[in-house]
Amino acid sequence: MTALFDYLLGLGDDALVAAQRTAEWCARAPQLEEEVALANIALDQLGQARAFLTYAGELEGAGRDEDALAFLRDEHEFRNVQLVELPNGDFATTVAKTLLLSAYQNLLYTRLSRAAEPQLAGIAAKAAKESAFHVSYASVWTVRLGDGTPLSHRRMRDAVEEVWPYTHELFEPWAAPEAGLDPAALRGPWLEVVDRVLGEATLARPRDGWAATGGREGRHTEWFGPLLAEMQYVHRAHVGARW
Amino acid sequence: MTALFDYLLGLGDDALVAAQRTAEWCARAPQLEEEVALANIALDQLGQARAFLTYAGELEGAGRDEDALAFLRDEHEFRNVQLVELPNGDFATTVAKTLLLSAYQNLLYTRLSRAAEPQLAGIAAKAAKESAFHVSYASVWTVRLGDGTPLSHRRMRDAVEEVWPYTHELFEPWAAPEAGLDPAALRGPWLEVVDRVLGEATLARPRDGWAATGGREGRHTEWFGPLLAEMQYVHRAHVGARW
Amino acid sequence: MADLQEHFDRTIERDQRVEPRDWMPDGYRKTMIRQIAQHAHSEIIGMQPEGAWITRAPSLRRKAILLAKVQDEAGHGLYLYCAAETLGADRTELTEMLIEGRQKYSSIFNYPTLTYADVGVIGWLVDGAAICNQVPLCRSSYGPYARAMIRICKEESFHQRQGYELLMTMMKRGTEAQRAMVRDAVDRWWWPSLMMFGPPDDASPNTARSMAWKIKRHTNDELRQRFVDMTVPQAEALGVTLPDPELRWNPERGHHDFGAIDWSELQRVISGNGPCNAERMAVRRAAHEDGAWVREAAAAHARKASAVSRQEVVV
Amino acid sequence: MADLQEHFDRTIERDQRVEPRDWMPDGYRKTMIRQIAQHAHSEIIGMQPEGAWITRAPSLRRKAILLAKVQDEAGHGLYLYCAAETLGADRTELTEMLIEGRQKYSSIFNYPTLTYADVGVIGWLVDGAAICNQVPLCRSSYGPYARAMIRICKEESFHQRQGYELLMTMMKRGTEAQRAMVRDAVDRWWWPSLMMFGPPDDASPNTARSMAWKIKRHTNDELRQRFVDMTVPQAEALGVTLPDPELRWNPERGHHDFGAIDWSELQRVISGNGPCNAERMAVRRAAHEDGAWVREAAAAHARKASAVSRQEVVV
Repeated sequence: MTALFDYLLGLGDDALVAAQRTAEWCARAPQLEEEVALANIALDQLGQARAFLTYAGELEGAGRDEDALAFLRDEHEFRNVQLVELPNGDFATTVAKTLLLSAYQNLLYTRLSRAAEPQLAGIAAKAAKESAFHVSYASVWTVRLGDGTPLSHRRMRDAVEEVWPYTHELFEPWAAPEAGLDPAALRGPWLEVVDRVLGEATLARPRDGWAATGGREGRHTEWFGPLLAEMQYVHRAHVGARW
Repeated sequence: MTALFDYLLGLGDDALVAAQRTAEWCARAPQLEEEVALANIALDQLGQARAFLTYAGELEGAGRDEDALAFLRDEHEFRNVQLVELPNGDFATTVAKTLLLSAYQNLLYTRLSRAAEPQLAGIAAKAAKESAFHVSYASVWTVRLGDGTPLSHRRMRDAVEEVWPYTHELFEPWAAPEAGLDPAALRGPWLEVVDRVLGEATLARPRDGWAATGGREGRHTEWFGPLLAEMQYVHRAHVGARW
Repeated sequence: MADLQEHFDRTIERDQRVEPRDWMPDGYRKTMIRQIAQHAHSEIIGMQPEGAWITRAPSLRRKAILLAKVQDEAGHGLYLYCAAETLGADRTELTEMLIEGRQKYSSIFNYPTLTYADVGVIGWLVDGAAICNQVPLCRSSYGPYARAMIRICKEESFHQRQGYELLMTMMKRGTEAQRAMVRDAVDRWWWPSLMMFGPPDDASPNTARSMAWKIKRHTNDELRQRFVDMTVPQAEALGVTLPDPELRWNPERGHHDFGAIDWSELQRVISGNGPCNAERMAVRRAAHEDGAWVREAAAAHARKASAVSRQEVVV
Repeated sequence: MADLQEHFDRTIERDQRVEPRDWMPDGYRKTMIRQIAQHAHSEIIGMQPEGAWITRAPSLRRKAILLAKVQDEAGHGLYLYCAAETLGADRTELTEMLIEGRQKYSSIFNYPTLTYADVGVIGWLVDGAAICNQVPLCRSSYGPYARAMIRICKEESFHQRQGYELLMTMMKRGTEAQRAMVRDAVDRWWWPSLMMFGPPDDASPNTARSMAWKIKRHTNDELRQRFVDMTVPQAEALGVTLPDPELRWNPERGHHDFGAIDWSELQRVISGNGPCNAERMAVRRAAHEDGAWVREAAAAHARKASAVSRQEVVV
């Protein structure tokens, strides 16, 4: 049970922090269609986070609900990968982050939707559909920017380079027995998706080098503290209040 | 006593929030000399804040020290003017904020250093010397930028225009009897200082129009909430801890 | 020409809808474009004051509700720009008119949102006032606008209920600090909400023509009164006092009387001197400028793609 | 020429100082410039990891201490660039070398500072290691560098004591959460601190020449051992365990033995692949580029002012 609790936290925290970053685009997107689409992605991610965290809280049985888990844990208690903490940067960086994360999430959720654990499988089945849209949205934009103007090509290329070291952590050994999968097994299919999109975008896959690690054990980037401060401040300033 | 407590909070909060903004320049200043000078100004402002808030806490007699006052009050309990909340913007905006604030503070502190209340007078005497340096630093830069390149002239002009509506609040009726002064009386001498610097910087004094107000009653700008969240988060996350 | 004018007049008279392909007088077209564009701009600028609270929302449920609401506003902006395009306007040009300050947006968004209670009060009062303004526009004579308004009004009343529900939670199940936040927010938003209906009728030069063209169905003062009458009992249910000592039921009129509005304040804010005008415009301008390279890339890619598909047709 | 070389050699031999006006070999000049510039760059980049905590410091006293410390680092950078200028280097060029990645800074600053305990541990371990490195440099053969180091070392040991005092407060008077933060920070910083002394002597090609020139006074391994011996009892006093199971007192050597250092990690981080290399460079580059217009304005104003004063002299 502890392993499953921890695993649900990881899934929920990935989605929660990704939602927080995606939502930062509000009123800042390059055009209205992107305002709508990014809000949509953020809402999906937030919905996934709520489902995973609520389930984690029930499983724990200590009375922690989604809000207690989201707003009252300290930095080192979060189990998300560092990838989702990266600042949004320009639109290309956000597209790169979304592509590389959602291609992984889509494969993961699809596999988890066949897990023996029914509640986990149920949440994952819904999330799998949502993340398929995220992959498709980010793929379209990767291609548009990669195969757009010289400037957008350069920015898209730099963005993929910048985010790449943070993708290795997605495939580190980390899973509950109930999940019935080894994350490393997702890497091959993930590379297929990513290579296809990058190829169409006239971009090369970056070379593997330094790899970020530690998020699943609660070690995060320097960007994560300020993100949590912003996210948790109002909740913590009114302990015990209902909203 | 309550009037003096409130007054000390206003003085302390002006200095504290100004220090917080000035310190945001750390590792981002245009050259090393400015790193040193801005850190110096921030340190002075922080020192003033600590002196005023400590005294306010003693006067209140409810066991609140400088940290309780700085880190555990909510937004509407802060008594600073909105001027100090404005984002730093570019270097010109910071120079404009520093000039317009410190010219006021220097006059105010000089007057307060002659107040009958000895502790207030003592803090003010030290602060008056410090703020004289701030005025001189900001004046030099206002002139350099105003009378520098066409680009810097435009930026310095825009900066003064942008900050100007937030200066009126400095001269609103607000003072404890112990202070023995009417802020409105500072406006004339303040304008003299400011006009001289703007003149030398080949800049016109902006026209008076809309005037920000409300800070002394706890009504702040949209920028203030995020500033407090950043400033207070770690302290609040560890209630009762010593550092 | 006389025929066309007569057909147009008859369409209006019979409460039928003018459609994009129909002839319409130049003044009608211009008035419609301006009104729709200003409405679209208001939706877009209106994302900012509330949107700033998404990352700080105090519960995940409230975060989701707010995010969905702000997304709806972007969607509304999108339909409305499309409706303006059916009249021959161009979205890029309209955006530039906004950014250069040549077209207005609702002045209400130049006030700051200071606490999470503001999110609730904006839903209750600002969306409430917007709905009063907009429900009659569902019968506007211009078809695409009227149809957009039907969808928008439906979503807006959903937002209004959610805002009111947040305030109810804060007032009835909240802490004293939360109640104080609600009262403070109501104090700050009440008068600006009343100003959302525009100047009083005797100072509103365009009202008569807009009503003749059935672009508008009620005068500013009629709508304002309706809003006050609707809101007073809601305030009572919430347990908040509206900040107007002259506000009271007048049994003779069958309406609430209320105090004099400070029209100079409205004028000042409209003319650019509100607390947040500069900030709102700066954020909008930065988003537009920062996004230029993305829009250009999309256009360049579309050209390449269509060149390829033309080539494929040729081959 | 032989005379000059002989004079230089004698100066070194007698432990006298080489001054800017003195003749010196090209290799000496280049080595000195590189070493001083890298030291200056390290001070400037080193402002970032700690500086990011100024706005979040958990007490006003700690905020003031940290602000003053980071200010000192800027000051150290300033003296050091000045010292490099006495050798004919140009500050602007050195800054560009840094920004373009052609000159290095201390790799230690490529590790993240994750909690406020890191501020204390950086003071204790990183400044502690820096002092071990730098105290002998106060006797460096190049005068301006040696004099800058005297002042810098004095300030650094003040910072080290403050860092240690913060950790003492957190360990001895703190909460369990604070103690956990300290332990975690020590675990993360210990090995990188040991790497601050550079590669082992048998892999440090420049050491011999630098020692001959009395630019350097001790080998990397000697200094590293001194640091370990100094730090172990401090860790005991704090009540933290250093993350090295092989660390123990060796009575025969009269020193502590310690485990093998992962030199491939150092190599990796030096070559640009540490957790924060890209971020540190991006912040430094942005500050430099964003400040260009300010520096240009100051130069333009200075030209105007000197033109005026020349004119006044003429008149």
